[in-house]
Amino acid sequence: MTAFVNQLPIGLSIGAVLLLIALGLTFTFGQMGVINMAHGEFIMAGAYTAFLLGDLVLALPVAFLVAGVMGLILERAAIRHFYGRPLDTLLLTWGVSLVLQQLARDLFGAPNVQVTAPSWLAGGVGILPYNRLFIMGLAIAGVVAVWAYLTRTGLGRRTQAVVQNRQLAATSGIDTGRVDMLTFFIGSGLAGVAGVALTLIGPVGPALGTYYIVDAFLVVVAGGLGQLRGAVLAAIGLGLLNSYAEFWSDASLAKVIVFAVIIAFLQIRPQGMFVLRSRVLT
Amino acid sequence: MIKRHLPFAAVAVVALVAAPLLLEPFRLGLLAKYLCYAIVALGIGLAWGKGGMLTLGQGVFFGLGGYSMAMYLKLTEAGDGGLPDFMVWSGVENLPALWTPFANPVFALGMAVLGPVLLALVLGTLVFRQRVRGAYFAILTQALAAAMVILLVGQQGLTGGTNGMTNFFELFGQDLADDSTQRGLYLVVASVLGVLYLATRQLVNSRYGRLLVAVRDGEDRVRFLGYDPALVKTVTFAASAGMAGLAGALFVPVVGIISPALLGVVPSLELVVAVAVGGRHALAGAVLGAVVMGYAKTAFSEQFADGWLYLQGALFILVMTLAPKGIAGLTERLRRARTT
Amino acid sequence: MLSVTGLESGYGRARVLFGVSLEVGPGQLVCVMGRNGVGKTTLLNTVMGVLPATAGTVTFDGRDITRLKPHERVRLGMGYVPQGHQCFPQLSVLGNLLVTVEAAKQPREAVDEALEIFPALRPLLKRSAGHLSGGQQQQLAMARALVTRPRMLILDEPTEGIQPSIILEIEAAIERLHASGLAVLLVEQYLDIALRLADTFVILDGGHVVRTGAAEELHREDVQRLLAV
Amino acid sequence: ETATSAKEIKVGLLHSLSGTMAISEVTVRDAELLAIEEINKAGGVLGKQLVPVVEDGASDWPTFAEKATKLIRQDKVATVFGGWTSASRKAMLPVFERYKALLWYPVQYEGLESSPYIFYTGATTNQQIIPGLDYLKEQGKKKLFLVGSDYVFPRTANKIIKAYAAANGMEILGEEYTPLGHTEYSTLVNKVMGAKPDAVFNTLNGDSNVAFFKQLKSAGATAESMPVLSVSVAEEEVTGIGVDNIAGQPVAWNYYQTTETPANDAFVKAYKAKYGQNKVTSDPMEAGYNAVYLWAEAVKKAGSTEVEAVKKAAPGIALERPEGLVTIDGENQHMYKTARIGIIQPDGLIKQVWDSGEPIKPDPFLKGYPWAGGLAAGQ
Amino acid sequence: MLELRDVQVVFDGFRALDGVDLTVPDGELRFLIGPNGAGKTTLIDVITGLTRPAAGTVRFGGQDLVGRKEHQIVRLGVGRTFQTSVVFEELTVLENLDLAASFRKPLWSLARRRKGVSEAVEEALTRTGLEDLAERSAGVLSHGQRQWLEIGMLLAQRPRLLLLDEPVAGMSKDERERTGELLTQIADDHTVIVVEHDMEFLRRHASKVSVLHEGKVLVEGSVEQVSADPRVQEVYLGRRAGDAVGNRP
Ligand SMILES: Nc1ncnc2c1ncn2[C@@H]1O[C@H](COP(=O)(O)OP(=O)(O)OP(=O)(O)O)[C@@H](O)[C@H]1O
Ligand SMILES: Nc1ncnc2c1ncn2[C@@H]1O[C@H](COP(=O)(O)OP(=O)(O)OP(=O)(O)O)[C@@H](O)[C@H]1O
Ligand SMILES: NC(N)=O
Ligand SMILES: [Mg+2]
Ligand SMILES: [Mg+2]
Repeated sequence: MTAFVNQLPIGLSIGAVLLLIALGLTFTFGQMGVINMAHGEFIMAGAYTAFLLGDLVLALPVAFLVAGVMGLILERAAIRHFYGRPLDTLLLTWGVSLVLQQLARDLFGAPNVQVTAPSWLAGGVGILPYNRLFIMGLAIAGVVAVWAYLTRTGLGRRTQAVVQNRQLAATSGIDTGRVDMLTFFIGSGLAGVAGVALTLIGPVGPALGTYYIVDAFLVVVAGGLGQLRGAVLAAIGLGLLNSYAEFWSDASLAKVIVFAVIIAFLQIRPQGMFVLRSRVLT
Repeated sequence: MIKRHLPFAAVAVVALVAAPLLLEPFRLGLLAKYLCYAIVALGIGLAWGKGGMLTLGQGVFFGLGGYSMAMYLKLTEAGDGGLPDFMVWSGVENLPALWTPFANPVFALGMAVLGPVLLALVLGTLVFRQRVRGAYFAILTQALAAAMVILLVGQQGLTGGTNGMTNFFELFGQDLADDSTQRGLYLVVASVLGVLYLATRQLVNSRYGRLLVAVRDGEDRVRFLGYDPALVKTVTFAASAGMAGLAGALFVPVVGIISPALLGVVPSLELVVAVAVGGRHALAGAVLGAVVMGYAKTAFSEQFADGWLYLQGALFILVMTLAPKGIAGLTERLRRARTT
Repeated sequence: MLSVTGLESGYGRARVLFGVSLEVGPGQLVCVMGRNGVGKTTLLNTVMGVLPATAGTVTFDGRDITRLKPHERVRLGMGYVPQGHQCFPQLSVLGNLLVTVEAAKQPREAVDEALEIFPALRPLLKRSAGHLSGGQQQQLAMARALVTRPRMLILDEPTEGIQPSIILEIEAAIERLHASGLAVLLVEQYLDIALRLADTFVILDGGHVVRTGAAEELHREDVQRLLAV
Repeated sequence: ETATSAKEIKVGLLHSLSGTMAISEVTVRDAELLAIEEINKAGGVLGKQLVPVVEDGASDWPTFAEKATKLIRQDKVATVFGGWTSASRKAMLPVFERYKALLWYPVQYEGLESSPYIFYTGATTNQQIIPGLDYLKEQGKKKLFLVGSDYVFPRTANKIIKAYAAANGMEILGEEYTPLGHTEYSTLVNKVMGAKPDAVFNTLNGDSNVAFFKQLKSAGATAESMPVLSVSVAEEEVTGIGVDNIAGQPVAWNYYQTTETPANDAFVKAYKAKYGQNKVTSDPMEAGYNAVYLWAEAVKKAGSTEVEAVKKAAPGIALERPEGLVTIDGENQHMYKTARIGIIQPDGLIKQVWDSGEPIKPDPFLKGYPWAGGLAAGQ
Repeated sequence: MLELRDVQVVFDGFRALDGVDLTVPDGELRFLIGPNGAGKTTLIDVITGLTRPAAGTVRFGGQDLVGRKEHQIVRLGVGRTFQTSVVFEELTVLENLDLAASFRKPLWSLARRRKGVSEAVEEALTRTGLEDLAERSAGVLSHGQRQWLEIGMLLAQRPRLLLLDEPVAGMSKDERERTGELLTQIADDHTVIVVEHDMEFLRRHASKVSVLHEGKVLVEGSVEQVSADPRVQEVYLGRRAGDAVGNRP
């Protein structure tokens, strides 16, 4: 029975991990329509940043910068030629992710490296270790920051304008190029932060990104592309579902169940949890 | 008319006559493998290039075809009342009921195509009717591939788990290790690809093909022309699934193994990438892309076992940025440049 | 103020404009007319930098802006209302205005000024722009161009899809803005309105300027003949 | 063109250099390269230099089959050293049998196999898993929880463990599998903690071990309160898991970097000299390193690299290796190996706490264990 | 006959249609006007199945339309154009028309190559004057040409009821004239509803007009009757042009 009750906080903490890895993706996806398959490798970059610095707290801002700059370079070098063609960027960024994985293998070696968690994260309350609580806190902070950015700042509004009508944005005086760069910088930077957090609970190696990317995408889909509230609810929902499905069956079956539930869910809410309708025909 | 078919005829002659004569058996086997992928690519070209459905889970259909064929091969090998090797070491004592009909080659081959078609029909009906499309559809199919792999891996007694199935000896009484059998298989694969290519081309040049393009570019508008876009998409998706299934069935005797690794997220993506590199707007581009990328992967990994991923990724990034319409788009541009 | 010389542009390999020249003096209202498909929108898009010019120059206030990005032109004082009542559909009406005012680095009061001119937008401020009716969106588009406090307005068929009473209001607004010294480059299909507003006409056909002249010099019949199919 | 030209002999090295398994396999490849280099320095084999042909199995079993075919048919190598996961071995097996070529497989595995074209230089179950179980039993651990990756090795290993438990009065409280590459272990940890076993038997492979141990540790489990015996965690993996998270936990292998033999001193020194002082050596690396020497010895004895001749010469070859005396068994082409239980130390190395005293005869089908009667049915 | 009874549409609490009653007999050319945002497009959306009414009935030729899918309604003979034209840019003008003309064919029969040009398509081409552009891809058409193509596609569909949402917006005077004639012709054997803001166009081509305001039908009648109605003047027409100009500061 306690094990059963324990699954609740565990589900929430799984949800927090999902949210953290999906947050940056939601951002770039929702704000720019870019499906960034290299997101996982930006997460990896964040994790390696933590490894190199050896200090988790310092690593958070630095990883944000490192991954953000990587995103910036990717945007300038390639993605900007692909706006309005989300499916093409998906494939392009996948190519990038392959290269980045190999790069990591050459820079840091194929075996995993270890990031030592700070001692103040040892221990926990009840079933939840402090490091899980830390991740939850980070996820909440990330959501609040993104929400404030999008709704409380002019930059956020400009970002939305560009994704909704690029040409009109340009002729309304918005420097679309700069907005793109900034958006991609932030979205990728968030991946870097997630990467730092993940060093607390998982392996740090070249394949790190591949372990999380599919789940991150599922959160984004179930939440409604780029919808922040959707992503939050979807992450929590999927976290709980995962936790209880695995509790009653096993890890493999739980993944299959999650997929089935998402399909079923899309029968009721075809565009995800939240959807902004527009009258304009496609 | 004749001029239009000339390139196809030329390619067909090279593929059917020259390749088996010139290539050593190992290389011919690899080519046969690429051609199997080309069949899948053809389906992707139809569904994605023409119909706008980016399917990142085509490996699932490929796998269903492959597993059907593998089940048949395993059963012929085990003989009456025998059990496939992996069942023995997985502790399975009686042949599962699911397996029994696959002893019949007609059933197995039929299921290799029908299984994927049915799954695609069900999935397509569910998602397309709900107007799930674009990136949603792409990601859903990707998740399907991930889930399928996990399901297959988890049912070791039924599917061979991660190992999948391997260790096949004969197909319709022919020794699979024999070079002449492999040559024969190659010819079968090449012919199937040729026939499917012609049929698909016919389809995209028909009204149906126009309708498909219309659905891709304006699904909602198509509704007001009196068509049901969900139906059009579902049928097309099922057709591409059927092709993938058939390709899978041919793949198994050619390569000698089927495993979840062949149908997961990565191989499914690789196929789509191949189509993009070849040029998704032209069916020939899709086919070409599969062969080129297949060859590139083999060549790169043989030459640079340690860093071939760089080359594969770089090749792909370059093609996508410099020639967004792929190789087919380049040749198109060249042809235009010459005529004007 | 705006001067276009020998402008050529098009889409890919298809050329649409073949050496278009025109002049908009300070405070002048120039009306571009022509049948469907002659290249009016293409001309305005090229002037705004949405389409690259393949030949010719565009100067604004004596400065060559042929290679500037659209947003740079906006910041120089060119306000643009594209054809087809476009908006940022998922932003509210107010959001549409705010984002533009911020991008153009103008004070918030500019929004109130624009709402003075299009009071019909006031009750809709909180509504998603994508949910507005076509006419409402068109008014929003005009207002959005105004909040950049342009020195020159470029309007592509601003009366398209607008109810008669509001057409009158829009006409009045254009007139008023023009009177206050704003230069205007207008594409308009309603001959009456064009005749009432314009100082100068430019008539396009097949990507060429076939006629230009002051309003007084052009006879109604003349214009009609040139615009006939 | 054949493998043995006038001056050189081509040998294939086929491991995952990319993908999930690269983590483990790259180092095995490195150890094999070291062996080749040493042999060449010492004059080669039959007076000829060994030339390695390296291919990437890419953590993808069908690729292993394809590359094996390429090495055999295209490069015509004399033998292949390769593989890690049992899945990759199962994929390569038909290729080697079909073309009657030789594979040297260097990793501990689940047994129940004996291909005439494979030499197994890692442990089979009676040289690792059963000693591990004996150790747990000796420690008084009666209730076990089984955790493994979802593939053939863990599933088969766990079948053996269950049979052992039934025969030895032990109780299995739970058995859980996770997909290869799985990283979310909080639920599993909760299940394990909830079941309150005396010990966990861990057959997870690859990256999952990192996530599992990190999450187990932060849930408050320690080596004392919840011993976890691992059979796929060696020195290399300890680095990635983080010593803090796993120190004090037991593992079962045949070799540790700390194993005290003269051959091992030389091996560790040579390896560090070639690849870096901070590098560690581990059991699969050592088994890969051994494989090259054992094959070379057999070739010398046969006076030829010809497969059938080598197979014939191999039985009975005994060499002093870093793990001690290793002898090729003639019956099943596995090795006699010494079983060792070790405890992971705070410095990341593993200290041996128990050994079998002498090399154990390999028994892949567990014929010598009455309780294992049903397991090898049909073989 | 098209019959709407007490049709209500609510968007997030906002009543776009608030009890619309409308009857259009067969063979009538009915104009629908009303202020921006009055609900005209929404009304067409309801008839064609794009928007589901919260209440009310829509009947056409004895069939209930509410709850049917868009393409099913088209199959009952209801065709429409859109306020912003949507054509298939990658297809040629001819292919666009051909697709519109072929929806009654069973899906499998579409798999054959198109041979020649059907009568309906031929007619749509000549009537819209797009013959010269037939082989051009629709993507290169200008705004106005697209509008024509849309009307052509509608004609090729051969519906019994045509709903046109601002078909002449953005057309030059001459083109408006031609469209008006075309509509009058079509109305001979079809029921047509046209939404338009161009009063001159109305005066020339409309016989019966319905005025929609705030989601309700305000008045119905001839153009003269309607334009004379003070409520219509107030909410829609505005005061006379001369006055408006005179009022300017
Ligand atoms: N995106 C495009 N790609 C290719 N050709 C185009 C494109 N847009 C317009 N054209 C072509 O350019 C020509 C001019 O189009 P443009 O939109 O400038 O006409 P317009 O004068 O504004 O017409 P309208 O009054 O209908 O708005 C048209 O004949 C059309 O065929
Ligand atoms: N999906 C929606 N969500 C919210 N409000 C909507 C939606 N669709 C329409 N509306 C509102 O309903 C009202 C009626 O819109 P509709 O488009 O039918 O007007 P219209 O009469 O066609 O106007 P116009 O002449 O300007 O095209 C408008 O106020 C509009 O903002
Ligand atoms: N043999 C193994 N560890 O898969
Ligand atoms: Mg225009
Ligand atoms: Mg409308």
